[in-house]
Amino acid sequence: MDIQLQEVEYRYAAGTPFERLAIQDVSFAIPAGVFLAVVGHTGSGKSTIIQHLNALLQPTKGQVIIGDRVIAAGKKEKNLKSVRKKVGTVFQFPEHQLFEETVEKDICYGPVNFGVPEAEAKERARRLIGQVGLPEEVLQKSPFDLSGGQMRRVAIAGVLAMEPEVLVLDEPTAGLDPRGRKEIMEMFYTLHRERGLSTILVTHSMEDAALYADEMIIMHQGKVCKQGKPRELFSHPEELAAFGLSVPEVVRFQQSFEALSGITLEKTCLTIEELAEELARAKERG
Amino acid sequence: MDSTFSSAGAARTKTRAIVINALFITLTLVATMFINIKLPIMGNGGLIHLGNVPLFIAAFVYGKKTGAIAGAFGMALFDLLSGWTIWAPFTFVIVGAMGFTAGLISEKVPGKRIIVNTLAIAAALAIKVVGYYFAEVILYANWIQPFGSVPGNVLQVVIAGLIVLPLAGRLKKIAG
Amino acid sequence: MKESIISINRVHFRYPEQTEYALKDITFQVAKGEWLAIVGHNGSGKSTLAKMLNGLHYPQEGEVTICDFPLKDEFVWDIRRRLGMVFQNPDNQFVGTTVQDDVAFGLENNGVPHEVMVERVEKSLQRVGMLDFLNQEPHHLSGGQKQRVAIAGVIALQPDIILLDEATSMLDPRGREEVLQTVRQLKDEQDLTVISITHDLEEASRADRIIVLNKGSVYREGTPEEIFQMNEELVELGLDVPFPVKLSGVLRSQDFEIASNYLTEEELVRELWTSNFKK
Amino acid sequence: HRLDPRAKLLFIFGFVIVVFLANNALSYGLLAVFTLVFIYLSKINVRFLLAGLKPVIWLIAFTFLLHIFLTREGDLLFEAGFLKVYEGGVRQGAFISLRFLLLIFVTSLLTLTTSPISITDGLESLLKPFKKLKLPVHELALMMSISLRFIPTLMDETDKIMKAQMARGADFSSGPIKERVKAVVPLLIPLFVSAFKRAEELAVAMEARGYKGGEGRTKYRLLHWQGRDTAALIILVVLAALLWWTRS
Repeated sequence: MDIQLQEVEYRYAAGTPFERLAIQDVSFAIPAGVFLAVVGHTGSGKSTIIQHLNALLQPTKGQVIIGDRVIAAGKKEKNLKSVRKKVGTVFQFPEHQLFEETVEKDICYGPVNFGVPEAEAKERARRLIGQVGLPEEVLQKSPFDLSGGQMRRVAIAGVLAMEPEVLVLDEPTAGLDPRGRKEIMEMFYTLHRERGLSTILVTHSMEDAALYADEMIIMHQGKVCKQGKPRELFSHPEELAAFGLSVPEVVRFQQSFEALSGITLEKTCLTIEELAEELARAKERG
Repeated sequence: MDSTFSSAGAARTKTRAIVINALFITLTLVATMFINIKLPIMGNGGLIHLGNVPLFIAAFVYGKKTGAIAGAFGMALFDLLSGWTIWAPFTFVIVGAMGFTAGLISEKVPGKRIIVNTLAIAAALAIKVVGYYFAEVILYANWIQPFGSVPGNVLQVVIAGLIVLPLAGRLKKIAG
Repeated sequence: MKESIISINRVHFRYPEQTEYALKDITFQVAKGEWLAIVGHNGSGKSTLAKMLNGLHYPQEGEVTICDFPLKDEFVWDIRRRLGMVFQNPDNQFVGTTVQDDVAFGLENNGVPHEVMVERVEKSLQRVGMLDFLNQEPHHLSGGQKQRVAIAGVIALQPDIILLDEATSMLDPRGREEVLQTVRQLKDEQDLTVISITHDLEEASRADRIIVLNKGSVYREGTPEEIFQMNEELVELGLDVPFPVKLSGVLRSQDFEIASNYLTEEELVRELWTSNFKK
Repeated sequence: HRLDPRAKLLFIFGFVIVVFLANNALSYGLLAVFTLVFIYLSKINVRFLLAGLKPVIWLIAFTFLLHIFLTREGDLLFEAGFLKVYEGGVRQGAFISLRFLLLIFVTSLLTLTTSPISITDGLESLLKPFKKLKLPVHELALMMSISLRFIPTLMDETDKIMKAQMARGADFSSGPIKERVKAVVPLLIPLFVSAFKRAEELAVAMEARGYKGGEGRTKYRLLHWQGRDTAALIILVVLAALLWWTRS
């Protein structure tokens, strides 16, 4: 399913003295199956964009096309459930949305809301609990008896259980320790590759953007100010710096090396392995 | 050494009580202001606020004091902040009494929780209806007009009761 | 080693309802003016240790001494005066309705006279660079700004030790940098002892010394250089390895000559250039 | 209004009682003039004051009508079917509505010119004598100030949880009553759970910062009682005396 934003503007509390422009003139496309990273500082409008992707917010100008639905400014929208069924969103600190008596019930909440029969929902819960790295016994426990990291995984399973076609991730690893961070990101990446799930990752981590994304969007003060392949965007660190953003450590290292040696590597490297290979090639060339 | 019996431990219990009360005041206010249920009945949109929910939860989970404080301060604060200032003193007394009574009954009366809590909500309902009736008799200076707010008051408390009754036990467990 | 300000001796601790010890036989000292990082994955016991240093838990065995006060009920408030804590969630430690009220909170608690209080609130806010926000309400501040206010609240009490309990883990990179910058500056200006409990490598690599906790015990102790030599071992403990160390490993496997594990990018760039290319 | 919050509180409190003293045209007129003068002195934007009236304007109108039709005193003004309007009814209706209006004006003057936190400070200071009666004045004031501080935080949280559940298919605005009542559970439980957690963390943080109860605490915010505060109270006393004198 494709998603398209066309000249979207959103104002909070429009028409009141507290009105605040959050995003402006935002246009971009999310073709089915892409892994898109959205980066930018806190307050750059990233969270506002996320809420447009499943019609939690309706633009105050422009329109959002989600599959065959058009959510346009000024229109009265009804029956948004069909949209939200296809776009699953993992919000920041998703463990805050847990409420059921057991983990199983909580995972089933989303699918049942969207009309999936209970038996089928339970089946999904059983399958997913393993996928997010938890043992099956957890299903019968109260989510509030789990550790923070486990709760996060349960909440993620709750979104995956909706079997969305598009997965939106808002800082899904914030506050986790390095191992947890890596495991969760790898899991999302596997899902993306194996199921062709469109994935939109909102992140502060340039490392993650470099590692996983096919496409990248940079937000600044409510506008999309750059868009492209991570490799292209990271090749111009000075442009990123203008928005107060940095490049991944690998890229920074490559630059320092190029500056010191006067050697220019053939491409901007995004992983340590790439960099090592490129360096080896440069060394052979002498 | 067990910290539960130390003076630092006693201070901690007290601090915790203050903070819990404070947050329940806020919850009552926020629920009154922002959490509404639209009922598909009545001409005026039938918007029912859920301010009584935190109040009952406070009373059932933490007892009469927290119930009274959450109700009195939370709802009176709502009146102050949203233009019903002159109602605030009455609300303070009436809703405070509701929280206190609900908490008291829930604490003291033996028997099945769900029945005791239903009784507590019924008592609170009586206080609310009678209390606001007389408050408005003073404000409007007549005996007829105040009947107008009775259905709304009843509905609010009944709906809050329907929400809280099945949840009280679970929340008590989660709160530890 | 300089005079020690905290000493922890054979400490054991177990939560009431649990069978496993959260802390097992922990022993270490903290020197005055030192920056110590305590690292470990979630559940390694580092938060329990942080709470103990502030008298929120007492050890079941062993002794803890902080600023010459044994960790006992009668000295808890003296210890809290001298050891200030910054917690993980910026929102859940902001007590005041405005920035200045929040900084004053600790001073009020300690019965500081009004004139002194006004002066210290202003001075502390100035030192963390938040003086312009005096009357701001917390929900108008970023996470990093809230944490700087929390730090101001701590230093207003003129403590000897400041303890960061995962204080940067909920912040974005900019906020994290703001907070660490502020702490480093404060530490340089006066003889402050800093303990940071973290799983952020950036934060840990700025310390003078690192203690690695695992399953409630001290697993290793050393300078950042020494600790980060552990490389794969750290990954097994659920921690990360700094980028230059990771890169050195991969480069060596590609037959590059890298003499030792460098912690900074500049050192590694130079080494890579001089030993491999510049011939 | 740059009065001390304590003066404002006492003044408003006194005024509300005094309003009930009025019972004839002269005393009501006097009250109205006083109120207008206060509004003028407070330099408050009248538009705010009128905007605050919106929710209650129908109540006032209704009160007026009710009194007109219910009071059977004085001369009969006109009759339409079973409706009889008496002169006394119009007077009574006008008085009660005016009283209502004045009460609302004056009390909203307080909330418009004074922040909730100053009101809390003022109340704490005024209630200090009650400490001897074991009223936990300091604790109550601290509770109020913490709860005020958390209003925006919990509002934000409510919004976030609501959106997260909507993304999982929750529907807060359609279906039969039973469904709607059930729909708020996924909002309420997370909200309460997070409040429990916040309370725990906040209590720990407060203790770490040396909070051990009201004993031996100093105050950062000081209240200054000035000449004009005393003057305001004297005006109130004079007003009360005048009303007493003019009432019939």
